[in-house]
Order: sequence, then structure tokens, then C-alpha cells
Amino acid sequence: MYYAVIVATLVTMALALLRAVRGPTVYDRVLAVNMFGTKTVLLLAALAFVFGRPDFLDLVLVYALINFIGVFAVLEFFRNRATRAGERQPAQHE
Amino acid sequence: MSTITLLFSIFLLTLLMITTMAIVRTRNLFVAVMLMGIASLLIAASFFLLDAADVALTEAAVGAGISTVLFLGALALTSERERSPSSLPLLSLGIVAIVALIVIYATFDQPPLGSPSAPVQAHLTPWYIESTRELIDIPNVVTAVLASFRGYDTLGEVIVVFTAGVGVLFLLGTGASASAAGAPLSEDNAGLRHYLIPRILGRLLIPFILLLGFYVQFHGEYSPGGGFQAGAIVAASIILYSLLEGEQRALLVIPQGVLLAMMVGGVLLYGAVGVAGLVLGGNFLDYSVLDSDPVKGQQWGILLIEIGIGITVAGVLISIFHAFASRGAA
Amino acid sequence: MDILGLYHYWVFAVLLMTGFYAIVAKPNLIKKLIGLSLFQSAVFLCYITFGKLAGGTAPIVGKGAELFSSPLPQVLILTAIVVSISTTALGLALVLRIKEAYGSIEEDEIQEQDAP
Amino acid sequence: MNIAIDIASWVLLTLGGVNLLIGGIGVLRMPDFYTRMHAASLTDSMGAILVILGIMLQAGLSLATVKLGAILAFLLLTSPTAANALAVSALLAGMKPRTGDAVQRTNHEADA
Repeated sequence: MYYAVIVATLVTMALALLRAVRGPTVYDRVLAVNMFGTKTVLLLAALAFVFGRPDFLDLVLVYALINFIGVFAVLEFFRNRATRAGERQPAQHE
Repeated sequence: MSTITLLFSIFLLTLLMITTMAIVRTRNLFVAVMLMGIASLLIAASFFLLDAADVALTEAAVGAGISTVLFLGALALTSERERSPSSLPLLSLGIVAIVALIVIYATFDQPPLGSPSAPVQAHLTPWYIESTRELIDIPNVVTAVLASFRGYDTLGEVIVVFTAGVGVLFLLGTGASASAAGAPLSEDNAGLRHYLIPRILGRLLIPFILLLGFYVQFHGEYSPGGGFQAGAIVAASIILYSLLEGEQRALLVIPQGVLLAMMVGGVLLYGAVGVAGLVLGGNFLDYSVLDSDPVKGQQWGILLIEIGIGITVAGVLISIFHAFASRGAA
Repeated sequence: MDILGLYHYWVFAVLLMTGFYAIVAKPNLIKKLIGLSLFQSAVFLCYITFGKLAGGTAPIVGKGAELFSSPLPQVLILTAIVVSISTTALGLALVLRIKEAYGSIEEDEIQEQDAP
Repeated sequence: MNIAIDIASWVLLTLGGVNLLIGGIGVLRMPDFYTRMHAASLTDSMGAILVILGIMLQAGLSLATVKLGAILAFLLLTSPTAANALAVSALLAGMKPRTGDAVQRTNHEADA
């Protein structure tokens, strides 16, 4: 019963990976990573039940809770760059 | 492993192969770091399929929370693009291809995947599983081997982590030097303060991440988990806090002095448990003498050294993050 | 069946060598570190695959499980992952200092500056 | 009773899988970044709800169900937040959403 979901997740992962490799902008790649994270959560949750070891859901909890930190780091990265560019040439910012 | 899970595993590994080739091909380092995030997720899923739940948990905690943040911190201080093209690409490709073919040729002598007659399965594995049941009596054999049977080895690994942390601090300076004592908090340009949605949601989730870290730490004898994973998860929550509220506030919550004390204290706690074994008449890192009941003593020893590992790993990872972030601010 | 199992090792060989290519051929120091961590990941996966036992499950003794994969490679790799992130951070710190001293993270440009 | 639960979770899991696939195709086929993000984040949430509810039905009343509930709650909190943070950072770097007449306008500019 879980196999349908697992196969769907794997195919979606492949599609997201294609988007990550093709780009074209860096944001598309961040988006693909983020999507990949959610897919991994669902894949591992289903696999834990396929293996009959539901106590392994701890791993899935870790991903569900901390996978978004990377995206925040990306936001901070671009904010930092925008502030620096603004300091260098403030006229352009307006 | 049934055929169908084998097929899943092969599919994931193929995706992983494509990802790594894309990582090496791209000249944009930011893209390479993002693809590393995907590779980490694929690796964790593969670990899970290969029955290594503990290892998958470690890869999840390190790969999702910390590795991306560190690489982005380094990219912010250097540059995003590779300037020079590959040197001697054809020669390198040729050498690499030849070595790959030799390695592939060597795999034909491997016992088939999952074969019970493989050397690793023949003697050690049954012994570890039996002795864990008999001598230590905790469900998670990985934790038992990590903390008790191979306690020396793990002590060495913790010291390597500690040394790497000290090395980073020597190279980059501690975060404390950038925000000298008494300096006013710069409120306007700190972290993601002005982004309301990330800030509120992030602050809401930090307690849960910390709670999960403690759960992984203290439940590590019964389910996947332990000091290494817990340290990484706790470090991830503090990193999230300093992304949201800015470097200086995070250093107010856990000052650099406390972080240094954590780095040293964890290693010392580990060593002290070992010495306590000596004092009580056993061998170094022999926990059986810690309690009148040897099995209880083993459990106490494992609990204590896992706490030591967790404290050191959390201290080292947070210090490394602060060292990188304060370079960026200065 | 055997070929399907061996495919795992082939993928690891390719991963190993992709990482190695980044280390030898790319002049950018951060790219070299990325290659290094890919190389490490290939070794980690290879070790874990050695420990896999057909029909086994993760070595956490619980109800209904009798066969277990080997815990030993898992212990080695578990610690190695945390060590690997710490050493990668050390490498990145070195790269930052090189950038401050030479103003570049490209190997060829750095060597040009060092040439007398 | 058991069969009813099985059928219900079959339906939920299949719908969830279809949702995920639609999201994947959307991410691949949509024309610009913001529409791609729309496809990804909406189907992510819906797919997660359906799949995890389906698994919960199978798990019954146990600790696993509680953990699954927590996973679902955290996913529903973090995934849209991450999408928001990503959109903000794209806007910050000066990326404009493509609007209806964008194609025409670029054609004009090319002519001029």
C-alpha cells in the first residue's frame, strides 16, 4: 500500500532534481532543495512503516524540524549581499 | 532487502550520481552548495534504506542544519563564482576514469550485497549483538558499541572534533572579539529581524528543536540517537536563533566563555568517567565498576559519556558558526 | 540480483572519483573542499553497504526483529560524519585566511603571487 | 471495519501521491520562478496532509500516530515559511514576477 506513495515521491524527487540541475536562476535551485526536503520527509515516513519499525520516525521529525534552516541561511545570505551593495552605492538602492 | 527496496535504493543512488556530477560541473559555487543539500538528503535516505537509522539521523542533523549554513557563510566572505577553468581537464578525467574502472573491476570480488557469509557478518556482528544483550542490556546496539565496546575510539573522535573546533577558533578568532564587551546592540541591522514571518515562526520552533535535541540525547539507548546527533540538533537550534535575532543576541544568550567551557567540559567529562573506572579498580573506560551491578554500571557510564559527547559537539559546532559569522560582520 | 547489488559499489566508485576530480582538477579552493566532502560521502556509503545483511534490520533490538545488520560500520561512520563536518569547517577557515592574505581563492592566482 | 480503514488510507495515499506528482510536473513546466514556487509549495502542503493522514490511519492509536501528527504540524509550519523566506530573498535580489504583458513588452523592447 505504501509503495504507490513511495514511487510517486521518488518520481517527484527526480523531477525536482531535474529542475535543480537545469536552473535557470539560483532561486529555482533553492526551491528544488526545499521541495526535495519535504519529499524526503514523506519518503522516510512511508519507508519506516514498510520496514515495520515505526520507532524510526525520530529521523523524520529531525528533517521536518530543521530542514528549513538552510532556506533562512539563504535569505540571510542575500540580505547581507543587498546591504553591502547598498552601502557601496546607496543611490542605486532607491 | 527485498528486490523492491533494492530498486528504490538503486534509484536514489542514481539520482545521487547525477547530483554529484552536476555539483562538480557547475562553476557557480552557490549552486554547488545548494546541490550539496540535495546530495545530503539523498545520502540520508540511502543510509535509511541500508538499515543504518543512527547514521541517517546524524547525516540529517548535520547536513540539513549545519553544513549548508557553514558553506554559505564561507561563500559570503569569498566569492560565488569559480574564476579559473579546470586545470588539465582531459588528463585528470583520464586518470579519474582509469581509477574508477580499476575500483569497479575490484568490486567483482565483493561478496554479494547483504550476503550472510560476508566477513563483517561472520564473527563480529553476532558477538556484538549477543554481548550487548548480556553485558549492557540496552536495545540500541549501535550506542552500546559506540560508547562502551569502542569507547577508546569514540574518545579519540571527540578529541578530533574538539581539536578542529580549537583550530577554527585560532584561525578566525572567537566571535566575542567582534562584539567587544559593552558595545551597544545594533538593533537595525541584525539578522532577519525585519522579516516578520520567518522570525515569528522560527522563534516558535526553536523550543521544539531544543526539546527534540534533548529527546535524541537521552533516548539514544532505546531508539536511533545519541550525543553526536543531539549535539548537532542543539547547535542547529542556536544557529537558527542567531540567524533570526543576529549574532550579538545569540552571544548574549550563550556567551563565548560558556561555549569554550562546553567544548572543554564535554571532553573532560568523558575522560573523567574513564578515570573513575581506574579509581574504582577497573580499567580505563570500563564502566562495570561504576555501580554494584555491572550492567547498571555500564548503563550509567554510557549515559554520562553520551552527555559529554553531546556537550562537546554542540559547543564546537556553535563556536565554529560564530567564528564564521563574526568574520562576516567585522 | 547480484548485479543489482554490485551496482551500489559501482555508484560509490563513480562518486569517489567525481569527488577526486574536483580535488585535482578544480583550482578553486572551496570547490576542492566540496569535492573532498563528496569523496568522504562515497566512503561512508561504501562502509554502510558492507554492513548490510539481507533480511536484516537496523541493529536496535526490538520486538519482532531477529536479524540485524552489522552495527560496527555504522558506529565508525556515525562518528566520522561529525568529524568530517568539523574538519571541513577547519578547511573553510583556512580558505578564509588565504582569501584575506592573497585576495583570491583560486589556486593558480595564489601560486602566481608566490612565485618570486 | 479494517477493510474500511484500509480503503480510506489507500484513497488518501493515492491522492497524496497524485498531488506530489502534480507538484513535480508543475515545478518542471511552469514558465517562471514565482509560478514554479506556487506549484511547489501548494502541492507540498496538500500532499503532506494526505500522505501523513493515510499513514496515520494505518498506524492506529499508538506513539507513531502522535509522532506523525507532530511531523505533519511541523511540516505545515515550516514549509510555507521556507517558501516565504525564499520568495523574499528572490525579491530582495531584484527578481520581478513575470506578468501577463511581460512577453509583449519585451517584444516591443526588442523592436525598438
